[in-house]
Amino acid sequence: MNGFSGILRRELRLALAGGGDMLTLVLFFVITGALVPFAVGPDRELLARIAPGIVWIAAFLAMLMGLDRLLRPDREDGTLALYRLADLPLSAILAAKVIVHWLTSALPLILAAPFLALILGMDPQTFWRTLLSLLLGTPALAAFGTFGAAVTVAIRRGGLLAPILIAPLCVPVLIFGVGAISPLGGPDQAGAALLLLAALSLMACALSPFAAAFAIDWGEE
Amino acid sequence: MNGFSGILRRELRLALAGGGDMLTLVLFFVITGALVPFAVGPDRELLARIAPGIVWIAAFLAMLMGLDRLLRPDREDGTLALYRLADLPLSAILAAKVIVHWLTSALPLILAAPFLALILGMDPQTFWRTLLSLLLGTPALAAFGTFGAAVTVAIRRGGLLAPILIAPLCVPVLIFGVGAISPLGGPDQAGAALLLLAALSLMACALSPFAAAFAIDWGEE
Amino acid sequence: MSLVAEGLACGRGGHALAADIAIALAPGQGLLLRGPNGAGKSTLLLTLAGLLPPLAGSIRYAGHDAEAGPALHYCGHRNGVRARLGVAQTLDFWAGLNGRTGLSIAAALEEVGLAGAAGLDAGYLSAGQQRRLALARLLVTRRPLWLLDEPSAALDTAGQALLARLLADHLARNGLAVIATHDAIAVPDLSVLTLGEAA
Amino acid sequence: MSLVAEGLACGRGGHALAADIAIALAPGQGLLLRGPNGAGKSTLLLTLAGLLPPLAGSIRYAGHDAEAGPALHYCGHRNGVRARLGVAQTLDFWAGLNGRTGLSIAAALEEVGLAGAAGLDAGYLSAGQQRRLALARLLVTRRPLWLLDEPSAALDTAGQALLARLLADHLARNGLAVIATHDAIAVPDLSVLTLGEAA
Amino acid sequence: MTIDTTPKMRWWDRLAHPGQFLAWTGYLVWPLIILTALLFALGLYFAFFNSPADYQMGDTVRIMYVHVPSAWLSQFVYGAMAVSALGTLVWRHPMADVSMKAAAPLGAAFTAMALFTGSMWGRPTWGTFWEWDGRMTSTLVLLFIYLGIIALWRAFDDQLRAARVIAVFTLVGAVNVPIIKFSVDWWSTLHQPASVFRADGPTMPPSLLIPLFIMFFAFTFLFITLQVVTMRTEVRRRRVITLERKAARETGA
Ligand code: HEM
Ligand SMILES: Nc1ncnc2c1ncn2[C@@H]1O[C@H](COP(=O)(O)OP(=O)(O)OP(=O)(O)O)[C@@H](O)[C@H]1O
Ligand SMILES: Nc1ncnc2c1ncn2[C@@H]1O[C@H](COP(=O)(O)OP(=O)(O)OP(=O)(O)O)[C@@H](O)[C@H]1O
Ligand SMILES: [Mg+2]
Ligand SMILES: [Mg+2]
Repeated sequence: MNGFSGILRRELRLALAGGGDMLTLVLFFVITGALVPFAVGPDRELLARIAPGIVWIAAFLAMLMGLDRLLRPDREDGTLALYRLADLPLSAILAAKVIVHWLTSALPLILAAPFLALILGMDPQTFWRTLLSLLLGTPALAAFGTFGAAVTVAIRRGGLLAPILIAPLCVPVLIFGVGAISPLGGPDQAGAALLLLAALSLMACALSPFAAAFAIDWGEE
Repeated sequence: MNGFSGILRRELRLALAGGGDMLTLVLFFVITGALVPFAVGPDRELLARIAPGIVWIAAFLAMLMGLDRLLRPDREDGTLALYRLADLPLSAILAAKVIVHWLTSALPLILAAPFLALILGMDPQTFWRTLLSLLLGTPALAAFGTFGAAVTVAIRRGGLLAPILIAPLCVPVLIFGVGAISPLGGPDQAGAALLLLAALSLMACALSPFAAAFAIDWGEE
Repeated sequence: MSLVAEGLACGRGGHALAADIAIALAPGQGLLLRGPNGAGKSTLLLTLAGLLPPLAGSIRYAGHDAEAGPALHYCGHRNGVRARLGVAQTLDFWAGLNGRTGLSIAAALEEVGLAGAAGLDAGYLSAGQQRRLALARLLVTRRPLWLLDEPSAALDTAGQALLARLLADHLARNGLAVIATHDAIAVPDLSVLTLGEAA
Repeated sequence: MSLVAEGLACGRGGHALAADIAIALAPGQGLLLRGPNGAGKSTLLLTLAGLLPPLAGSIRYAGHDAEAGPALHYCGHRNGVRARLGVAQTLDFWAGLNGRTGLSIAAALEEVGLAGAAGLDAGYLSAGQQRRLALARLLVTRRPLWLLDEPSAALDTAGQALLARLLADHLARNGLAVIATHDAIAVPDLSVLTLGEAA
Repeated sequence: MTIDTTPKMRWWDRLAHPGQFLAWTGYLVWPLIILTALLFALGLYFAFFNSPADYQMGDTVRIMYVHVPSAWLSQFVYGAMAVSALGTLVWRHPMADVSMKAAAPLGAAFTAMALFTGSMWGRPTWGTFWEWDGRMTSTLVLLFIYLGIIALWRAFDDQLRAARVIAVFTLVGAVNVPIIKFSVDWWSTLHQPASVFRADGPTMPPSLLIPLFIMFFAFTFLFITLQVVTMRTEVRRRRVITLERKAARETGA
């Protein structure tokens, strides 16, 4: 476990010290969301109606965009090869990566979400539900994303490829995530969507480290 | 002029031969747009209303995402340093880059736009107006984007930074672009928006190669 | 522990670069890999490390207890050193990940001559210093087999001497080593395997 | 044309690596830069090329008509060769960009021994062949000053001879050259400037 | 072609040489702090005790004394940054780099403050925290630009190179900000009736204007003080980095 927490520490240290990556991601999230009113017009009612969807899509895109920095730097400086020879199994290392990815790209977005909610004119109740659904749903995005990064890490210019590959896989997360906020079928439906979201996140987090480890072991060198 | 057309030829050849970059971008565009119905719910009327905005935002994001491949490969293999010693001035080379960026990332999106319009249930008239506004507005995005790529080319892991920097500067393009489509202020306003869009594109295309050349000359090595 | 490889073929993308290689290393023995550029030295090392699948043949680590963790250290062209992490932090990270079965962090840094730079950002290190840091990684976790790819690259004369001393120590402690290099390594009694002679 | 640099200091990020350098090259003269790793040889070449600003001092290219385009060719570690472009296409591109004032494409490829590979994808070339292609770029556009950074890297013996021949030709045609290298270059009468001796 | 960079020491070079700068601004910091504190004390006294509550907005009008100066500074700081950028590009002055770098977070902070106080004010006066009004929207975009510049500074390892590139970007931004402002105004007047929620400047009674002006000066001096302090920290930080790198170079290898 020493190695596991070591990875968490190292990655968090890099993320906090490192080159404003987290700031860039949060900015991407907020800017993407804030662009929408320019595109659909500053109609308060319309905006409030689509606001949860916008927040989710912006979070979705931002998390996908952050994928490139998850494994590629490790591959480029040779760390990834060493991970494969570490005492800790590769899947445990990748589980740590999932956690770190969530902490460094989902958590900042969730913290920045109130700002976006404010300018999109979300009402407080919807806002809390959005926050809850983001909290439950983003782990699945982090897990799927780590898998996507692992699949594309061996490709030299794979920058946009991981998002493209992963986006279709993540559509259910988006559907349940938004479903948990604006319950067209009433509160029952919203509860069901939240449960499904949590189940999806749990399953994805449990399985993706193994799938990602496979992808790296088979694809590397 | 020989060198200028040489650059155009080279870049187009690379883009066409090269690794499905263009396909990835188009997929990103379509997927981003297609995610929206999942996020805001399948309400046809609502979708049709926000469709032009969505197409514009998706195009906007896709063009920003394509920035990373514009100058970075040239820098990494040493071509950029040689460009600075070429007979052709750097600004002319960058003007060629603007054109190529438009041809390889805006044009494919415009060609793929009908598909997205179909998914979002746009009516034909709006669709043609959207196409026209994309045609007039994307050159400005290409020009600003080239400038953003030039500013961040010296940074090793600058992937998301150029989009972040450029997006706020491109807000006017988005505003006039959408303004030219859904003329809430009547056809007069739409005409004005189109004119402003064209003016913006012209100005951006004329000035950005010089600004980008400055940024490269001052920031390199 | 001893290493035995028989009928080994290695290569990239299904294309064999070197075939029918036989290696037998007893405890305390070192092997130098030599050969022209592109002969497949690096590829062979990666195959021995298990990072590339062998195209044919077998590799056995006799007498190694699999429970005790991986049998080998690989040290390639890329040092796995990241800017914005401290020198001691980097080493501590690897020690935690691989197991603290060797020297302490401070002792290892002292050994490779980086004691003065312990608190520095590893990104400020010159190429030679980064290579020393990579060597220190081999010291904090004890593993019987060292696979070194051009370990002397970027090292100056003092660094070369350091490398030879570390290697001699390791072999004296019944370790094994396979080293691909173009340079001379001042360690006595290394056997030599030359690849790609025909090419 | 002749090159005169006086009191030149060059460095990275405001930190001077080499200071007070004086260079005077008359037509037909070549200069070898020598020195240990990190002495600043590559940095000096970049400064001479105008790609890095000098920290102090002046560089003059006397007798060069600025109308005729840049006075120099720079050939660095990275070859500017891109996969998915043909060999002849690559060369043609550079000729178009820099001006076709030298050999024809075919003649230049012939000269560097790549005539057979003209139609190949440049990404398939080995490192040595890519370096030859980079040298061919110097032949298709005639410029008086050549700045070469480790030109012999990755070249085999035949390649080294080729390089020496090209250099001798260039100097014989009243060209100038500054070459940073660790290898021996078989061209007579090169003057030598050694950097970083004190360090 | 001649490149001549023999250093010519002009008086402003000497005054703004990093070492000299630390020396003479050392005498300036405390007086600036005291002046700023006095101005704030005076301004806040006027604002809270010596100005009338608005007949419509009540006591919330007092937010104005923070909101308007910070909104004003959000633009002023960009101007200061653009001038510093010119200093970097035209005179290649190291202190201009430092000034540019110091101003970015300050500008972002003032802009954020304008947004925050504005929306705090908006809640009681027009019932919502945010309205896509032209002025507010362009302030928001300005905040994004500031934050982008901060991210850019953080991404560069070599601060000298960073300064020149960011200077170019800052100047392009300076050309663009008016265009953004115009387009946003066009957009929001097009789409919604002009919201008449603010008093017009000139019609303000003097009892409001005087404290407002004092607060203007207080905020401006706050900016100047913070700018000087941040620049001093930055100069020192750079020295430490230089020393560290030198140490790394000298530890052998
Ligand atoms: C987040 C919301 C807001 C933002 C971003 C904002 C931004 C600005 C800006 C940029 C200025 C211009 C300063 C100058 O030109 O020097 C300004 C001035 C002003 N604002 Fe706001 N504002 C906001 C909300 C409000 C609200 C809610 C009120 C009052 C109900 C208000 C009242 C004023 C007044 C009275 C002035 C000064 C008079 C003038 O220049 O016309 N603002 N604000
Ligand atoms: N990642 C890779 N993918 C595919 N082929 C590769 C890769 N790396 C190297 N090769 C090819 O494999 C061959 C052998 O490379 P290898 O690195 O094993 O040679 P080497 O003997 O170590 O040479 P050197 O002395 O230059 O280190 C070369 O022809 C090279 O082109
Ligand atoms: N891009 C860069 N940015 C900042 N510093 C650099 C950069 N490249 C090199 N350096 C530093 O500049 C110093 C000199 O490098 P330079 O490449 O000029 O040395 P060199 O004499 O060419 O060495 P070599 O023989 O290894 O080629 C080194 O200490 C290096 O760390
Ligand atoms: Mg090798
Ligand atoms: Mg060099």
